Amino acid sequence: MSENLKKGTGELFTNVDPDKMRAFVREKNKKMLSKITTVKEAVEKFVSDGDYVAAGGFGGVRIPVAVIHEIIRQGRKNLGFSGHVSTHDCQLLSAGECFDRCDAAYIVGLEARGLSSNARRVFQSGKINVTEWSNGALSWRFKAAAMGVPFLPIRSMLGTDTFNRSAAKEMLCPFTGKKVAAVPALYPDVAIIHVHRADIYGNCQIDGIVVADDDIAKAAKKVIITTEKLVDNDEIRREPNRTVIPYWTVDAVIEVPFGSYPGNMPGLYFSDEEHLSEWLKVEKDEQLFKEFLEKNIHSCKNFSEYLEKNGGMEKMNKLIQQEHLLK
Amino acid sequence: MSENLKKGTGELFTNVDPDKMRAFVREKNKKMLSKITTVKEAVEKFVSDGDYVAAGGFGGVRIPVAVIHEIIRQGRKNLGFSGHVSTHDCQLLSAGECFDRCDAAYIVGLEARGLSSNARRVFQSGKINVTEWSNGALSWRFKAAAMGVPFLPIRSMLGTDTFNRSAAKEMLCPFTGKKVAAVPALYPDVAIIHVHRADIYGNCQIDGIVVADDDIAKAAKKVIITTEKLVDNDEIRREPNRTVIPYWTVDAVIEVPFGSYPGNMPGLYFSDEEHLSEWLKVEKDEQLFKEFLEKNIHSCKNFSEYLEKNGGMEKMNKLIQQEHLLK
Amino acid sequence: MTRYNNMELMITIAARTLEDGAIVLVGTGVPVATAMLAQMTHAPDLTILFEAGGVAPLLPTMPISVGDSRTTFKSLKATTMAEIMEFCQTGMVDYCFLGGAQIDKYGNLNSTIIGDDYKKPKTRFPGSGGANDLASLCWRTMVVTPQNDKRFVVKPDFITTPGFLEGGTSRVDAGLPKDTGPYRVITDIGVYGYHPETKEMMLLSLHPGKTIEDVKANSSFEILIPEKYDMTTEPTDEELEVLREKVDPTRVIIGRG
Amino acid sequence: MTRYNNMELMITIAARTLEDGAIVLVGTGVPVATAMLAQMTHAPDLTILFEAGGVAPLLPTMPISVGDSRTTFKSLKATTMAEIMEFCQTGMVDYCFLGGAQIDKYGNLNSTIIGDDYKKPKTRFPGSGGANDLASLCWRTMVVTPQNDKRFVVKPDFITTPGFLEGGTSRVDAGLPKDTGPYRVITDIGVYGYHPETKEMMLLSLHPGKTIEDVKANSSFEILIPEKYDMTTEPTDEELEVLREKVDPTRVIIGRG
Repeated sequence: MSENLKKGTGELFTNVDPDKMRAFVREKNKKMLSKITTVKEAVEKFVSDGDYVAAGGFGGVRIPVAVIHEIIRQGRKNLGFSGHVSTHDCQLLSAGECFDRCDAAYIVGLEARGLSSNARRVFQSGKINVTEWSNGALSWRFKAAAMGVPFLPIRSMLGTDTFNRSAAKEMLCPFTGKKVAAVPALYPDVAIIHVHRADIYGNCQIDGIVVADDDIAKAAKKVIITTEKLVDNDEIRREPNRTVIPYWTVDAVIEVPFGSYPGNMPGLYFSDEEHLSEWLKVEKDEQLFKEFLEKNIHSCKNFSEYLEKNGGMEKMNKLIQQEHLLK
Repeated sequence: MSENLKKGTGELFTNVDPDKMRAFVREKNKKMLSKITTVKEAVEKFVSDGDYVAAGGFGGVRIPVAVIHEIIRQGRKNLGFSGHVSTHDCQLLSAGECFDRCDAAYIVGLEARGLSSNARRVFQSGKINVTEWSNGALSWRFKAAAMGVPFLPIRSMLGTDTFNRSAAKEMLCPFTGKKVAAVPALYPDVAIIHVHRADIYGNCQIDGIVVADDDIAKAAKKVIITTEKLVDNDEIRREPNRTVIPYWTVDAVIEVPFGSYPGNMPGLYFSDEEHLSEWLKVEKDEQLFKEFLEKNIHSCKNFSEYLEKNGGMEKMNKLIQQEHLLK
Repeated sequence: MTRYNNMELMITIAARTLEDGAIVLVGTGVPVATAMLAQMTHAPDLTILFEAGGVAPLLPTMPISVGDSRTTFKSLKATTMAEIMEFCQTGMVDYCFLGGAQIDKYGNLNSTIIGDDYKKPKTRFPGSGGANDLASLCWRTMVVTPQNDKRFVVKPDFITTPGFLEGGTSRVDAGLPKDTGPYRVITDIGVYGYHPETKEMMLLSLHPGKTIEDVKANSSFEILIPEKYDMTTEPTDEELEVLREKVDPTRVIIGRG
Repeated sequence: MTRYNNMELMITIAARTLEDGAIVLVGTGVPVATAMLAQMTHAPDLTILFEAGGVAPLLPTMPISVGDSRTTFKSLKATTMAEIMEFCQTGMVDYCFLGGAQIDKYGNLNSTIIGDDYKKPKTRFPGSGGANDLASLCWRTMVVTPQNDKRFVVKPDFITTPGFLEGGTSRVDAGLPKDTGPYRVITDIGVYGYHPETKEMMLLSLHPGKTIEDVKANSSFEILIPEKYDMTTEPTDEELEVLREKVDPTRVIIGRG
């Protein structure tokens, strides 16, 4: 029976063997030390050309924009990345031409806002090695890694071209004899995650949707956290049921207020729909887009300057109001 | 290679096929209706002779004692149950001679307090069909069920008699070729869980250790919730990140203050160590034990009467103080 | 002149499909508008889930993202994507709503690429997102889409999301959960279901003013036309009022026409 | 008369094994006393986990259950048992502490039954609990136990929890994670490790006043005695003071002797 089992033809970009990850993890310094640094230093130290990167959040919600800007500014190339509802983050990394391979579940689009013409150009160029997955499959791949097992059985993907272009494998359940899809653990080299609250050690709490960030933090070799607010360790300990990411997985912590801008930060500020529309618009004109990127990313010394250029506190206050009035 | 793969010889007491559970779940009424009832009615309606029962909590912490007493009072027989750190709950079900089969990970003991001589007598009688597991394996069996997959691969149990007497199977990872243990999904007929807060629909929040109760609620066909405090639906919606069990899995909700007594309820009251010692002591004398059970369970019309007989509010206040002074 | 446009018609019909007490997983746009309309009319106890982690919010307005703040506004639970997908995998979720650039007669959907060279596609679309999971794991897949012969194709360039695959029993044979699959396709021309045996798309009801010719002319594959089919019941004034004034007062969705 | 009893000696020696910055998973009794002593002496940054879901609490006193309130008192995280076991499975956890009714020369442990009829055992014990998982998944398994020939057996009646199984490479061959396994056995007579190749239990250090004869007389299997072994360094006054006054002031554990 097993000779009829299908395998996806997509490339597997990362190691699947949990014993390799275990050996890495064993050597990590697990002391509860301060990991406070700057975005610039974190990217210099923890993101290298060729690394496989996973971004937390949900495309335009709770996304680590400051770190992605810095990755672009520092000119990282040949990255791999997981397109797990990758919307504005995919748009940014495409703008920086930072990657050459991608596990794609949701890329090039910005949900209801439309499609990024530049991200499409990049993905249509033939220069990107793409392996297909579903959002669920990528979530479960992170979960397998976070659980410390080499794969998880799932019941989606079967029978489709998404499966055929993935690196999943059909297998038979040892108990029911029924077919399931096995999806391999995904261990990113670096995870970049933006959270609501973190202490200096990297214990993190998140409000609203968690997406896959609990698992991504555990799955990744290195973890960079940006946080809206640095809080005292006592505050974490006051609500231990709310802690999503434990300190020992984390390598860098940076306080970046409005760090998800122009994305939404649940409970704090809404997305800047005007700015995202501008992105989609300028991408259609090569020269305009170049100038736009120069202004908003390359010429900015840091994320604060980007915020300043896009309306500063006045704009942020508007987005805060929008979030709370829910309009 | 696959002919060398081992299988545990233990009996599998429950269905593994997720399609059977899916068909059951599809027919469940998923309207958000009030599920308020009494412990007596809930047990009459949702626990039948022969059912496979899973209790939430951790043996002596956040355990559904009121429901277990009622199961004993109503004389349920031939139950199956999962001994997932089953300490005082195992002691109770053994006292009631309610079960004839058990998935055992931790049974007959009360952790540092010692072993239950009556539970041991029951398990040494030869009348109980036991299948061995580890705590992790049972947790993952509930998780497989909660995830909707027929099994999960795990990296423990291998090479031991625990595996040999389980119903797990060795298998090779389709990606690494390495051996893992596959543990089958566990779908209990009934889950009984005690929580800190629930609304009338069954949305539940838990403080402190969650153990496996998130998964058990999703894995079980029927779910009975006792709660320290009934709260308004608004209160659940104020902290959606804290909701562990969603209403649609739940069939019955009963407010039972001190419902984990004589167990500990994190943040509310400590365990009654004197009463638990008395349990261990009287079990050693058949006649005394009979009288003890008559007094504490059979002759009680409900859980309040049991609390009253064991010191009532004065005792409860003492346990509350013990919890907060942590002495 | 009709009292409603095509979008209003499609949303209204789709909303009627959702029975009270069902659990539905929606995306932004038409799906969430549909679920909100159902909730505000005949199905107050409809439970709405979002794949990013929002469970049963009290939606103040339509979300712009499947994960934005509104999807957890006064919600019952805020969680992970994996947990939402696992709710679907356990059989808890009755309906999902999907779309795509192409659909075939078995309800298979393409939202990945147009072109015959996967490595260098003519057009790259987002890919599956959650669509493949939802269509695999929820009981009933709903598609609401304008109908034309470029979208209703004989062979999609890529099957992103499973319908009935090659028809007959092929969906279950592939390992997908029993008794799941495409349920309704609601277009600007009619409402379609699937043949119980062959699983081919089949006309269920024709919209007012539309003809069998419209059905045929706007599909590249042959849609089964049974001897008996219904005429679509038009949106009521009440449905239109709720849709226009409560669900989509700024006409973000229904303004599309 | 010594300045300490056997329990105090074993706990002190075990505590020294735990280096600062390590992550350790403990049970109630000796294990948690050991971890607390280490934290209060040389290893302030030791992270303590409990299998029921408590992560790095600020332990006010010793818990009586692996899941009681103290295990999440001002903890960094309160979670599920599965998540704790998964931390172990990912390789994050350095040490676990286990015990059992029987141990063999490869460090395999029995906490399930005594007797040769599994279906009707002479004595039923709790079973694995989390022991099998922890010994499988943490890097180093510590055993702290009084030593005698009934506990140190040639063939356990049941192998609940894996040590090095049949020695040599058999542990890895069984599929258990690489480079894990029994690390130290600390008894009232000596400290034992395992032979790097054969994986047989081996004397590392002898406690003050104990002899090789004691080692041999109190084990039913042959313990390897290398040419060179250490003499155990006695507990210091400071260690004893912290243990007696801060860790276990009511002598619940150390009172056992």
